Amino acid sequence: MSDVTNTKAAKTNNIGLEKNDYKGLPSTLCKGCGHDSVSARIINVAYDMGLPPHRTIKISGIGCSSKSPAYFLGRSHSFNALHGRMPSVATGAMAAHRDLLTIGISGDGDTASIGLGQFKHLLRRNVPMLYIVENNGVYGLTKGQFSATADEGQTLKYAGVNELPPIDICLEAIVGNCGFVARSFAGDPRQVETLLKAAISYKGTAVIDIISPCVTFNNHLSSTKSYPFGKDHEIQLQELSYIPHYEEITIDEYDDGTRKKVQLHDGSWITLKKLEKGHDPTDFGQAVNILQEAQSKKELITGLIYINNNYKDLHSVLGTVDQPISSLQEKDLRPSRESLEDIMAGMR
Amino acid sequence: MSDVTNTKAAKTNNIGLEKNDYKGLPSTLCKGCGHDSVSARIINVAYDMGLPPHRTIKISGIGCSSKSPAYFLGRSHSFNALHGRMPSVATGAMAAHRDLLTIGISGDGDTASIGLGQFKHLLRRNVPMLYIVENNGVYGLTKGQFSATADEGQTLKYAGVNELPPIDICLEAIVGNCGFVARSFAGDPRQVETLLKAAISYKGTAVIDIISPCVTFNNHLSSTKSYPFGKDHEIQLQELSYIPHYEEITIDEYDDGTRKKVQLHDGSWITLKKLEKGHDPTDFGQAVNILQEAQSKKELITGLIYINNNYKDLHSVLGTVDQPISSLQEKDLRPSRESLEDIMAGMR
Amino acid sequence: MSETSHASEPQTAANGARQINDFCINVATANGTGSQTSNIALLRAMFRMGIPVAGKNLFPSNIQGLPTWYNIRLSKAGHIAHRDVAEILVAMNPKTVAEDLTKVPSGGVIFYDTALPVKEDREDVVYYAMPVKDMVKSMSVAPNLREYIANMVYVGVVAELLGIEMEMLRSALDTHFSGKKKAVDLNMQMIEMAAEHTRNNLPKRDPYWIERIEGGNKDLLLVEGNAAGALGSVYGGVNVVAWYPITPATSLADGLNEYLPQLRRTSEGKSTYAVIQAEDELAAIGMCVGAGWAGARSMTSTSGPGISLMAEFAGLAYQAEIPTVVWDIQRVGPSTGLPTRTSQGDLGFTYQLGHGDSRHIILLPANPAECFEFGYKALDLAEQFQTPVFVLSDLDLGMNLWMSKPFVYPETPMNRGKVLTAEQLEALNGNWGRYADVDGDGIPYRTLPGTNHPAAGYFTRGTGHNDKAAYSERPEDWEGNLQRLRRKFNTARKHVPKPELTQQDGGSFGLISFGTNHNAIIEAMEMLKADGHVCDYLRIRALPATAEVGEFIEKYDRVYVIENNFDGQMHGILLQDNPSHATRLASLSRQNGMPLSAIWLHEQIKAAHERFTKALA
Amino acid sequence: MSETSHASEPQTAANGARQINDFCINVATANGTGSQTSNIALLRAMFRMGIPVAGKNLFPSNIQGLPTWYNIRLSKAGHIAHRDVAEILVAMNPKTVAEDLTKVPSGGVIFYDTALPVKEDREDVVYYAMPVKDMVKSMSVAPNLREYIANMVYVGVVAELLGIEMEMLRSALDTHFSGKKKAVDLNMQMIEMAAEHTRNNLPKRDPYWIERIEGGNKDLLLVEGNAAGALGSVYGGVNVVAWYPITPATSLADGLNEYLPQLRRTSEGKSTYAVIQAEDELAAIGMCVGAGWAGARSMTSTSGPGISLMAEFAGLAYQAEIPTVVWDIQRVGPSTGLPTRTSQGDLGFTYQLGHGDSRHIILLPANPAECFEFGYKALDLAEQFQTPVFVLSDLDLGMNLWMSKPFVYPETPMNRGKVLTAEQLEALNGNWGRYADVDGDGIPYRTLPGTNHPAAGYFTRGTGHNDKAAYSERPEDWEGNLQRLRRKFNTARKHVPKPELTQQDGGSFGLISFGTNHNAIIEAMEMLKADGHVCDYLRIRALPATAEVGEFIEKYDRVYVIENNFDGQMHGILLQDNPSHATRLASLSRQNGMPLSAIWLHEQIKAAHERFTKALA
Ligand SMILES: Cc1ncc(C[n+]2csc(CCOP(=O)(O)OP(=O)(O)O)c2C)c(N)n1
Ligand SMILES: Cc1ncc(C[n+]2csc(CCOP(=O)(O)OP(=O)(O)O)c2C)c(N)n1
Ligand code: SF4
Ligand code: SF4
Ligand SMILES: [Mg+2]
Ligand SMILES: [Mg+2]
Repeated sequence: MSDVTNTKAAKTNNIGLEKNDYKGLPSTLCKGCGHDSVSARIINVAYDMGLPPHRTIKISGIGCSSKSPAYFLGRSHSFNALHGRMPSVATGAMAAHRDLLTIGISGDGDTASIGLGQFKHLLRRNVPMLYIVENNGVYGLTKGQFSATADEGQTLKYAGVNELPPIDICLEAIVGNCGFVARSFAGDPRQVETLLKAAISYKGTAVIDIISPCVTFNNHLSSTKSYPFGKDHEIQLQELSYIPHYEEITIDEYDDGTRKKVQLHDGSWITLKKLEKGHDPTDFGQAVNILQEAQSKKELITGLIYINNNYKDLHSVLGTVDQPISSLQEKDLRPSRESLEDIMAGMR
Repeated sequence: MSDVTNTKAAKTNNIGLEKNDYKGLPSTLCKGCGHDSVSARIINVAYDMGLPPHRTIKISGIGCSSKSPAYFLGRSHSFNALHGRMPSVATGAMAAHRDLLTIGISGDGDTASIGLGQFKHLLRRNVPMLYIVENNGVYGLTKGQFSATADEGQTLKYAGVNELPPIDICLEAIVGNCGFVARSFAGDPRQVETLLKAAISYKGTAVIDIISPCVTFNNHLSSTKSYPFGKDHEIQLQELSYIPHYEEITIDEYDDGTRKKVQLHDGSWITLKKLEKGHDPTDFGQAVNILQEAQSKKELITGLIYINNNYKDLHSVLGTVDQPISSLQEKDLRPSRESLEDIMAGMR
Repeated sequence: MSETSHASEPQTAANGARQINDFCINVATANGTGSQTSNIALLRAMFRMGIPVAGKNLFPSNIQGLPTWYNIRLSKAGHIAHRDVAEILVAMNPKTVAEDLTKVPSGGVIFYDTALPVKEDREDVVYYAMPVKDMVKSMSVAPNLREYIANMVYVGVVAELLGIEMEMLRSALDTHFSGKKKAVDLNMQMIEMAAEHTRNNLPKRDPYWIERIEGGNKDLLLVEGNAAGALGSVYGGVNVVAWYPITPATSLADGLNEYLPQLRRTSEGKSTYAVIQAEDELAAIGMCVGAGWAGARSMTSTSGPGISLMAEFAGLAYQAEIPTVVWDIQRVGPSTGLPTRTSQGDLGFTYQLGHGDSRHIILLPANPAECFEFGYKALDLAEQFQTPVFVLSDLDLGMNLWMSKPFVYPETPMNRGKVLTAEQLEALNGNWGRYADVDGDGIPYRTLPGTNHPAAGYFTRGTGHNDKAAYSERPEDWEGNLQRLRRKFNTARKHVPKPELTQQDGGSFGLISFGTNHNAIIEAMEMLKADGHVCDYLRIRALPATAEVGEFIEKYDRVYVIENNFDGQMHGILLQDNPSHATRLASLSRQNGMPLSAIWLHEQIKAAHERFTKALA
Repeated sequence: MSETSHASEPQTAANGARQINDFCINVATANGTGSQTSNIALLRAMFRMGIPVAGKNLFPSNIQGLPTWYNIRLSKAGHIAHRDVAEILVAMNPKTVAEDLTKVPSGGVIFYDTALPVKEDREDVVYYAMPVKDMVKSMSVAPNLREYIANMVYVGVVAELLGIEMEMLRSALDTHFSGKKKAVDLNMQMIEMAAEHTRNNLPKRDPYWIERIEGGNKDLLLVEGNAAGALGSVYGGVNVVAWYPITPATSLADGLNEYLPQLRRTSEGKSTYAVIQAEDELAAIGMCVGAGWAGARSMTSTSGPGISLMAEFAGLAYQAEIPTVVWDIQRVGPSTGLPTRTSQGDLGFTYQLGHGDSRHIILLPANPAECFEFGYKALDLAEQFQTPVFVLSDLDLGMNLWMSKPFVYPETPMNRGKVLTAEQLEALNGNWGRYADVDGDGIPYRTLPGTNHPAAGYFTRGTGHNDKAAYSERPEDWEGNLQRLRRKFNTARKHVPKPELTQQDGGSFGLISFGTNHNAIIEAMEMLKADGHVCDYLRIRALPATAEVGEFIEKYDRVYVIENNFDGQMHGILLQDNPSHATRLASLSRQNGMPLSAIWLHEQIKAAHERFTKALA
């Protein structure tokens, strides 16, 4: 079969593809959006691991995050489904075609608000796939309302103060019997890529909650920290008409067990804490407690928080044939004429 | 205002009502159904506490469990809503009328399958109400499919073996920031009534997960235990056409920290374990761990598992007036003519 | 069709003549008492005696203890429509007996349990008292089996007095209990004891008789629509099923769960299918859409509330052009409505399911053989047209046992639609547009995930797109796509199942209907003919309506559109299809949870048509 | 209406005459660059100069960087419909400039940023080059403000050359920035610098002029439909709002969040309302239904996908008779469709939202004043009829600034419907039936939770029920209830807002439409009249259609039903209402995401009507 031909011999990976073959369309997200960092990580990892594009599918919900599958792995089939419903579509696709590597991309609104039920039930079925939440605590695409993962007490420019407790996606995943639960920060390329590779190798649902700042709507009006735009001019746009361009935030390596404070575009800070070397990700209780503690300290634990290889995955529960169901043809799918006669005999 | 008049002076409670005033229509559930036990408990508690029927509302989803509000507190307003959607309806009703005591009745299918998202978001908003799940691990009304709380490995007559892990309603509630989480068994009148009274006094969402056996569909075909119907005759009805009548199961008191094995109608056993006296229900970590351990031992922890009085409830977040919003009339609801003129002036 | 038998009019015994194989039996019991086994045994025994029968179960939305009626119609003329009047009552339910008694027509027969408060005070009926309790007691059986076995008493009494063959009852029970001998024996013992008691104590005083018809019902099946639909889907190669329990659709999924393991496991015992019980209907259709997109033949089954919840996904599947099949076993709505009563009330809503301008292909089966047929055809059409296909059955068809023609093994190979393989892509040099109308029929080509060609991948979305599946907000692209989708829909007009025409000599007006109204209409046409009203009848089997429908309407000054819903939904659809013939179309619809009856139809059509002809004159 | 101005035909400057206040300006920028502030400042300044204006924002479904166009129409005749052709282009977006340039008609004007690749190679247009970057640089401003401020350059240049008053620009910015002086000054400084540069370097060479109209736009407002709808709801006493973000409905909720705290807090600062951002649309309408049941005036706002998700609750509210209000700010469907484009495509689906036989009251606003009016009327109607009421606005109306008549303070007291108090129950001795039709209008009485009377409580359900709200599966009860609901619907026919008639002398055929098509229709009628086609026009303001609609249809041989959707959904509804006049009704519908334009309508109606009259002859 023909492939993209190139005059200059570019660098290729173990299946003979170039990095370019894993890219997508140019992003239409805001400049500096964390989601674009995640796309870049996926491209790198897919290239490094030599994923065959035709064996990879991308499924997403609706939101800025859910748009991002358009910006990586352009050769792979992709399905931008409905808001909050990526899990069911992914489940159906996996049931139909067990050989595909499914990359699910969702947002915090998509997964923790409208999609919470489907998310939890996907985990319960342990559908083999990589489930990435590009978590920014807001609804980006609808312009800056709080999502269900927004911190209690957080202030947004248009939405005011959030008085509700956040839904912790990792905690929900662990309690929901997910066997691979990790958290990272979009601007930490090394950690994100490491986790992605581990997740892709996991047999079952692998959830990575990636903190992925929304540069446009995570502005703290009441913040005491410097306001990014025109503070000294006291200009406040009435509608969101002007969006400054930012650089993506990237952080340096930091050690296990240490904290790293990261300043976001609006001047506010978040604190990441990399899991201790000694953390035992196979310990359910420890994983839950560590998240709970971090939440009360307003820290974000990063790393592989929980792993469990004992959960049965969708395919073993279904007991399906080894080849993809969707590849079966009439001879396998339509029982014989005689079998119908037999069955009808019992109905007379 | 007139009241039911009686010739014989019957016993009345502190607001002058008889037990009868708290009853509902005769139940149309199967004889022996655990849900009827729960109704009886609610009637007792409402009578004992002297709840004014007109200040109490009942909201439910769809299912055998969700039908039960017809069988208690017949004088109170009741709303049998949609499958899985009791939480949103209750939230709206409470937003409208803050003075009402809301009793929400749901099933395990209703809450943990179709309704999981709404359930979790109701908890997040801490809508002040009593939320009872009459949990039988099956879909009763649709005749015996597994619900999401069914035990892994459980066998049902029509549905086969359940290969998926259960959703633990109490665990979900605790992780979901619910401040009152308890579990009991429908046939334990003392414990259920005690918990109901505590829950009614709680300011916020109080979840009680009541194990409430379905006498009709919790039949273990493959069970080694005696099969309730016609084992010696080897009769198996092809369709669910005959349903034997059972007595409701009631258990005796048992001590804190001890276990009690209860035989269900089909001969199978469940093990209840009452929380230790020393259990600290204010300890999040302990509450989670205790549930997790019990699950792995296939035990059901009963008692008040978690309590937290620090969560803000819906009304304080909303900052509404003290009287019920729904009682406000035109003078409070329609701003003045002048105010409209002012606003329009700004639009010219 | 017989012209002399007006089976819908109650038969009176006044003239003393024998009434053979042409009456109704109504069995009044309570839910959960096991009476279903008795009733179905009666029905099946009569069926095996060669008599045309129809059984209808009127059950409550409850598991145990509420009133249930089972209505058996015998019709030597072969009429199997619902009939409101039953000559014979078997009264077993104390809660309903008072009202049940009043419904027995003059000349009727009442079998009753002596435990019931029945005073034998009507002169115009025959009473048979059945001492159920005593008879049960006299059989040595475990106490917990007594109530269950009690229902066999009326089987024995009724069989003895009406003439149902014991051997046929045994064979019916044998089928029912899949050959489990002990169960069959136990029940037969009770039946025979009751028969014996009857022979000894209850002399026949009524004129109703059941007599074997040699060669009757030859080849016919006795089967539920849902089982037939499940089987048809299995032979249609369904391979991903996602569903959520709901009455009356659950038994379709049950059927799949029964037949798939039987018919579709490899020699190593692996499944060529996946069945997933979803957490709700939103997820069920989401899974079907995901599976259809990935190349599976997917389906779900549901009823009204599920259809409402599936609206958003239906729109996505329409817009992104993804095949899947949705069976709606209709029950009474709006809302939770009457979950155990029948309706055709989802038609209009489903036809345009989803916000915005969408239109769906709908198949409308009228009998089990057609459920089987549409089981595989729906899957073919879905893949052929890359769109969701809805099959609108109903509770009456889905959950009752019907006499049915044998199922016809699919005559044509599966139609997998326009799917490009890697080889084909290569031949095209990778130049293809996912939504391009290459063939002028509005149907584009698709590729499946897993296709090993660099140009195979495309981006599926519910948003606006151009021919190449690229996001587009351009007005031309949006409008062009809607127009192509309409072109595709009009192509479907030519490929969906054609209507079935019933023509009579000199038919002077028309009837249009669909689905289970069929039997009542056929019967009503006979009654109308007897009154001098000869009409023709077109049964629509699918939407969009094919050309034949418009042609039929054009032929008559007046066409009655008959439906089991309140709004006259098909009438509305036909109006939009045929505005220039609007004045010919009259709506005749009703919705009370019961199937339409021939008596009601006869009355209504007659009255309406007499008004119409009078107005013309 | 003026008869001489055909504002829809592009004005050419060929004759050298001054074109005053009668042309379009199209500003092409990218999303997120801040150009909205500039465009609205221009629009508002012209509005304050007394000139009839209309602004339309064509924005992408994206936050930053994609093409956006802002179209400003000036029309001395007061035409504010969308016009496809703009005489003046302000080109600021390098990505679209090539295509934008081709759309400028002969005689047009092109303002362009010199950073764009514009070759001044057309003879038939006037070019003005704007050295944006240089001008911005010459102003000492923080670098991060440069791009933002850049858009003020074209404001200054355009204002100077066309004659927009600086004082009006300042006042417009003052409004925009709520009086924040520093912001206003900064922007005005840039504008004035650009104006000065223009005076010095760019001599006027085009014929387009903007001139103050004294007394123009007196009393009129400049306001978005969504803000008006929010305000109307506030004055309608809405007290529970549950919503979920979705374009283009979000700004309605934003409006509520802005006005409620201002207008509806007690002196202690407590709220007489609750606004809840739900987790999705299913929950949003569930909360509204719960609140409506408990006696609140509840509402939600959404768009197509939300409507699909609300189907099941809509059916419940219909069947259980619970008041609530749903605003659907329509965008283009099916499916996610075009989230930032306008449509009237949800009409048919919403009218029968929910499985089974349901029918909903729908209000159809055409302008902001009507959004205000329907804001409170919807709440009244919902409580009066105890049913969900839908208000179908659209993106065009909801999200654009429109000139509007002032809002009329509600003339009548709130209608809280038939609610029984404890005292009234006492007077009735507690004898009441929740679903009994006491008054013959189909509207029953309800009680609210909290009513202190032993007979107040009742059981609300979506299942079948009798007059007393008791569960019932009886056919009579079900049918009777459907009939009463239909009676209620027909009562509503007399109480919903009546249509608005526009009649001309000698009108020989009819137009029927609704909503925002209004402006284009009015303009097209003028154009048609000039061609000798005089017609009358009825604008439907609500469904169910009132008697006036049928009467209007009866008057003409031909009535065109004009809609901004693909299927001709209103046409379908009118066919069902008026089958005997079906042949008079012709559908004229289109859906490409753009508002209908007068030019297109003129062409279509003219062609169709000429075909029709020819066929008649
Ligand atoms: C049913 C439905 N409701 C609402 C919307 C509107 N909507 C689009 S994206 C979005 C929120 C996205 O938030 P999130 O998932 O956090 O993604 P982000 O944009 O922040 O990456 C919403 C509410 C929709 N598309 N569909
Ligand atoms: C949208 C929708 N889907 C499906 C149903 C059918 N249904 C009715 S009750 C029920 C399950 C009830 O199970 P559960 O909540 O556990 O209650 P139980 O009967 O066991 O008490 C289902 C699926 C429905 N009413 N609505
Ligand atoms: S709005 Fe926020 S989430 Fe969306 S693209 Fe912009 S930065 Fe990213
Ligand atoms: S089916 Fe089960 S849950 Fe339902 S009423 Fe009977 S025993 Fe109770
Ligand atoms: Mg987000
Ligand atoms: Mg249950």
